[in-house]
Amino acid sequence: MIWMVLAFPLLGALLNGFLLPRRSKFLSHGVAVAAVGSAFLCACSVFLDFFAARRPQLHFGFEWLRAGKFVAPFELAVDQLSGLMILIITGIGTLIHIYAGGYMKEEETTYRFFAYLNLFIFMMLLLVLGNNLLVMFVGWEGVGLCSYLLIGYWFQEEANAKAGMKAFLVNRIGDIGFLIGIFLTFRHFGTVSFTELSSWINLMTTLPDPYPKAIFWITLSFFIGACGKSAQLPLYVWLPDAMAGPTPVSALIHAATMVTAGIFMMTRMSFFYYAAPDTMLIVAFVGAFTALFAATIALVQTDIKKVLAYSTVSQLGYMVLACGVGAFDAGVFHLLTHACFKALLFLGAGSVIFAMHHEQDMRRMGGLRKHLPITHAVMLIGVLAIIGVPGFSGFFSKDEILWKAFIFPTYGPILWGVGFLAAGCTAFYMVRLLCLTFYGPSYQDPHAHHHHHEPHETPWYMWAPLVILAFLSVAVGYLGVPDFLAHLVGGRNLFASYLEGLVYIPTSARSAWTHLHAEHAHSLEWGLMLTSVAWVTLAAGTAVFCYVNRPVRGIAGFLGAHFPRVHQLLLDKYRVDECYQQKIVTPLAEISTFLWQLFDVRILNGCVNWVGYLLMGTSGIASFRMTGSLHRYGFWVLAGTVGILVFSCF
Amino acid sequence: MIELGFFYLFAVIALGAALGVILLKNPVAAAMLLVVTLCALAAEYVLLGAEFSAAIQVLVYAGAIVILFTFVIMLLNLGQEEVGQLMGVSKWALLFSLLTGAAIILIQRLSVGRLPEAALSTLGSDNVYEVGMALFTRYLWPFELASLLILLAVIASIVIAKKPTLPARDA
Amino acid sequence: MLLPWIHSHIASLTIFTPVLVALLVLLCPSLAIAKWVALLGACGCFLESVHIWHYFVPGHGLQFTESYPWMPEWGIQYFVGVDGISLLLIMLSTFLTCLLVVGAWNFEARGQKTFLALLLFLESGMLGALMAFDLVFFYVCWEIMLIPMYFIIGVWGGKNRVYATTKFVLYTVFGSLLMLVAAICLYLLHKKEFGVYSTNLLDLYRLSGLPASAQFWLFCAFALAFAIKVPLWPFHTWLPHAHTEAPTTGSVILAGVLLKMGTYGLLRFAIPLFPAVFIDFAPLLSTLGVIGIIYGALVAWQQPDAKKMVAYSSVSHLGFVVVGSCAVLHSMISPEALTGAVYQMINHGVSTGMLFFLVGVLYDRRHTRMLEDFGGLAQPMPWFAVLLIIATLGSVGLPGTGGFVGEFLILLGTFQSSPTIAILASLGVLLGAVYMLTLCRKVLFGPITHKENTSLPDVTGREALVLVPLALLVVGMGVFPNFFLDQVRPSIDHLAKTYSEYRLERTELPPLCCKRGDE
Amino acid sequence: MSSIIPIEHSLILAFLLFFIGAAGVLIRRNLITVLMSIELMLNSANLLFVAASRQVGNVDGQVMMSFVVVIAACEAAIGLAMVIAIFRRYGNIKTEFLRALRG
Repeated sequence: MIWMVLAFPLLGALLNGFLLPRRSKFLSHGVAVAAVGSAFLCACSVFLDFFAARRPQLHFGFEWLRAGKFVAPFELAVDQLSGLMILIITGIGTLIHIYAGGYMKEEETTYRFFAYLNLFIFMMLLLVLGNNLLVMFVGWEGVGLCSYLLIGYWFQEEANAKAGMKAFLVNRIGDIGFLIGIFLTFRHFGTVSFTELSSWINLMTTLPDPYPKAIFWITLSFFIGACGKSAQLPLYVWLPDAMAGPTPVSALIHAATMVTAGIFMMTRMSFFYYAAPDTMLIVAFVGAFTALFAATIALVQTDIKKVLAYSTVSQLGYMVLACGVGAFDAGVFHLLTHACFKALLFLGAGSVIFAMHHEQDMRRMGGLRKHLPITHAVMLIGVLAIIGVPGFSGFFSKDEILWKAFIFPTYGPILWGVGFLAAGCTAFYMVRLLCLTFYGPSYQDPHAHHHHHEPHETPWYMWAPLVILAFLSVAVGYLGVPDFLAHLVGGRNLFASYLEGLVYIPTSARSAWTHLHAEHAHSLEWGLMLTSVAWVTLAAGTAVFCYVNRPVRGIAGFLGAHFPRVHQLLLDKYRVDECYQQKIVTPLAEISTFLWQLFDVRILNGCVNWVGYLLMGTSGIASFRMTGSLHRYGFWVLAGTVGILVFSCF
Repeated sequence: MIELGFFYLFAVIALGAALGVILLKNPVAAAMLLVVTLCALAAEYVLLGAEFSAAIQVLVYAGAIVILFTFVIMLLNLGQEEVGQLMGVSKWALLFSLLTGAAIILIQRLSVGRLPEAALSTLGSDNVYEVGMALFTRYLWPFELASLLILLAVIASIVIAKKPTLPARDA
Repeated sequence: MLLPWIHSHIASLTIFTPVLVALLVLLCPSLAIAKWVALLGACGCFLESVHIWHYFVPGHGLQFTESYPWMPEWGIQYFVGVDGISLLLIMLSTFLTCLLVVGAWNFEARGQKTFLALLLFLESGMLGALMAFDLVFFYVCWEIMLIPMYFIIGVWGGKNRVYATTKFVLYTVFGSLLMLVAAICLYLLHKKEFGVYSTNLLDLYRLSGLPASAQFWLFCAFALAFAIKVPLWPFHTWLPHAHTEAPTTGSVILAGVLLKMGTYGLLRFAIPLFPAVFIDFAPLLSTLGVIGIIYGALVAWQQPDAKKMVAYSSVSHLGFVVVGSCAVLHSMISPEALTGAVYQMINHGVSTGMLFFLVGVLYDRRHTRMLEDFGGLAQPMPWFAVLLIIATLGSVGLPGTGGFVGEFLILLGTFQSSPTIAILASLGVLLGAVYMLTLCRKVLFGPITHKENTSLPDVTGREALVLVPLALLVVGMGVFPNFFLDQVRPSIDHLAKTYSEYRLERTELPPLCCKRGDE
Repeated sequence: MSSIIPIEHSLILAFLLFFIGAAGVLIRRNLITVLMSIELMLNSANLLFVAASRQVGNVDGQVMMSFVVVIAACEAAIGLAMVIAIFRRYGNIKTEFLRALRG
């Protein structure tokens, strides 16, 4: 059954890519949805099997690669983590596939789109299911490839192609980190299989020095990989540009699934991370600051998808923060809730863009509530979920992370503070987005009116997935109600207990952990929760105050008038891209040109040619007798012959 | 002794005609004198008891090769002044006499006890028969190869001499 | 009756089939027949190599050996055989030649017959060099390879072809003459140690009493010859010229097989013959390899000419192979890195060969290779785009393509011996993606800027016949690397572990009926 | 009539002929005459063969002579073909125009 989960999307991709080109659009859409849908059903069955057995299941395919001592079987593992992930991937994937059929209706080459999308699902499943680092790496780079292809789906525009390339290259930087991590792992442990590695770590914790330096470097390298894929500082720059792709892609790849691969990978290797407290601190700080950093940029962006993109970066920062403070269960829980509500928000934004005929600038929207009632409703749910209004899923997951950060023994309150600020920013920009888009008067471009119709609600197969996602955005939160709340009704944190067996905590660390929990009273947890609810309400209220029924100029008016330089800096996204361009790309290009035109052509090639010229020069001197006259040549031949004859006689 | 006398006679004819070949300005005349040289040599072969060689000398050389030369001379239709120039003869004449002297010295030295004694009457009377036997038994393979060589030469000369038909390749 | 004879002479048959077919091709009365003869010959040769592959028994040392005295008074033999290090390269050569004959099917130039004959002649040379286990026979084949290549570039090349081909031949000959001197030296040293003359490589491996200084100079001479052929930085300057001027077929065979002769020679001769000096030189060689990786990638990035870009990428990719061959770890070469190096050779042949083919496809249509003349080709030529992307991915080493397996193993093994080199080399993985994706973007994506490009025909059936097998191979080598590696792994491990006292034994011919894997 | 004509005589005659031929090759500018001079040199070789055959008492020399005739015929055919080709290309057949070998 597990193989069917993988086979269906691959089959769909192959069918769409090679057999069905230029057949009917309906057919390619149908094939794609059927492929992912069947994969979802299979995944459900796999998950139920696993759930019944409650034991990780290994599926050995074939020995993929063996060289020297290095062995990498093609082996899949279904456990708590990957079982959950395949459900998320295929489930949300199916919904987005259905939606995409409507969104891409006007495209010529939908088969290409669906082939990529199905391939992506396949690669993502490979990533989460692989039982060793190498199979995971195949999926890891495979999803990067699909992301590259999908960002550049509208390749006729130079900018899209460039954005795709940027995504691929920045990811590759991270991938090199991942690779080095694999090398280090193999060097120190001689294996890359997760099952073997975790048993190694089990052994190591009984040694006198349980945290060797090597583990620090291993975890750091893998974290670089996670930074690339999960868009953390300083490698986040590709994700906002990746919004050049079609919106369903942004929803599936750049919000719900692929970008969370970094979090998934760190959770998969949590046994390593628990053994490397130094790395954990780095991870936590990078996550926290990414959350805040991206959130501040999102405050002023005007492109609806850019806001959501930075929001994604910010939310990923939360997840990384969770990993960094050792709350892998909270991180994965946020991954789950985020997958639901961010997919919902992106698809909602997609519906808006679709209705507005590919207008993405929020300054030209407004008042869409009347035209898009369903979209408005689901977007509202999505926004409430992401900003953490009590009762919605984001509330449970984000507060769990903040709480775990607060009680983190080293710099916990600082981490909490940064995350807390970011939560306020999140509330502000998400409400701003909602206000600018759905409320107030319409600011549509008057020139666009004569050939555009009024915005209208999307067809059913586009809003139906939204409704399902909206339901999930509320519902999944109740899977992970924190213990102290769950105790009120006599339950416990279902999600944490589900993941318990997986997130292996070395004995020494575990004792410290339980100690921590005991130290803090529930009152503190209640206090923090109420503080953040109040803070979020304040920020959201400010946004409503600023943007509902205010003229568009008010945006710039509010921030820009008082802090013009800060506003400009935020609008320019802290000029990070320009800085990279100026400090890294341009010098490299100059070096390249120098090496080619001067060093290679002039110096190296020059040396070689110089030897040639030298030889030609000397041979010119030596060849003064080479007159080309046959008579002279003949004479000398003859004279020589006679000379030898005469000489030999005497 | 009469053979020796004939030998000298034909030797003189051959050398004289050869000098004519290289010195005459008119190529047709040179070709005719070449025929004379070749025939004189054929006579020498007879005197040396090699009738078969004499025959092919006349047939192939005088009959075929020189005709070929004559054809080409006529085909190209060269004027006398164009073909007759020498290279500056005086220098070469000096060299030539020197070389001849050297050669004669050489032969003198060689002939003192180095040459094998003449084998007396080991050769039968039927020269053509013996050469034929040698050609078709011991020298069969070289003989066949020689015929192949001629074939190749014929093809090659046709290829070389025919007018170029392919256009030059554009770079 | 015939089959056992073929079986026992398969190595010689494989070597000499192409040259005989080449003669036949020249004698064909018409071009149409000649093409079919060439194709059949190339395919026949490929089938012969498949026979070798099929009956090759992993781990049995040198197989399919044949030896006849050649110049017995000097101890020179005709001695050929196949082992795991050459097996994959042999397969690659015969396979690529088949495709090349198809690729040159409509090569509309003067003397296509001669061209095909030279191609087959070249194949013979390559196979001879790969199977030779006699130093003199190897040297002869090594030089024979130059002759057809000289004409292929010099006669059918681009504008600057004479310069390029002269440079190529002179540069390579310079190196190989040094190798000849070293070979003669080795030959005399063998006489000194064992009292008999021999150029048999298996005998030469047994040489143990070489004085250190002699080893030093001999290694230098061999290594220089191979380094020029590879080409290792800084001896690469002939390569861009030769590649850009050569016709498509020439570029493919040059990149596909000829360059591998350098690295193959390193593995076959330089390392096992002079292990003591090799240890001293390994850091230098791998440093040069790393410089080549980064340098080649950087220089490729800014090239305006697609073919030059691919040519410089070869410098970069072969740097990986050298780095992998020089990953000395304690008293052995890292077997992972060495496996990777061997695999990467094949892989580079396939993916770079495919890239050169694709550039040739563009050149056939537009008679230009400048990147600025293209753009947006994915629209008129979708299948071309698919193939180019597959080749690109193979070249940048995306997992699931052979390139990944090769580069990964090389880096993995090198990391165990010297992490610095491996980390620097992995920068090449990144830079490789930079220039290859730039190539893709400039050719395939963006708006169509030239009107001629709007109606370019897509890949034709004949081109697809060449490119699709290559594409399948690029993917297949990444998905099922063990299929290829199982055959050769024991040989590579043997070399890696015992290179300091390398011995190779001839083994009995496996019986014809017995399928492999039965042992 | 076995040893009536001493071999030295034939030798001297052959040498003289050879040098006349060689001198012809050297002093003439006309390619056809040069070719004819080469024929003279070949003939001197033939004479030596025949004389030697006589001297050692078997017919090998004469067989060789007939091979030389074959080669001479081939040489003349190809040489003359080249003369024609050269004439076509340069418009004359003077040897001093053929200087492609100049270093």
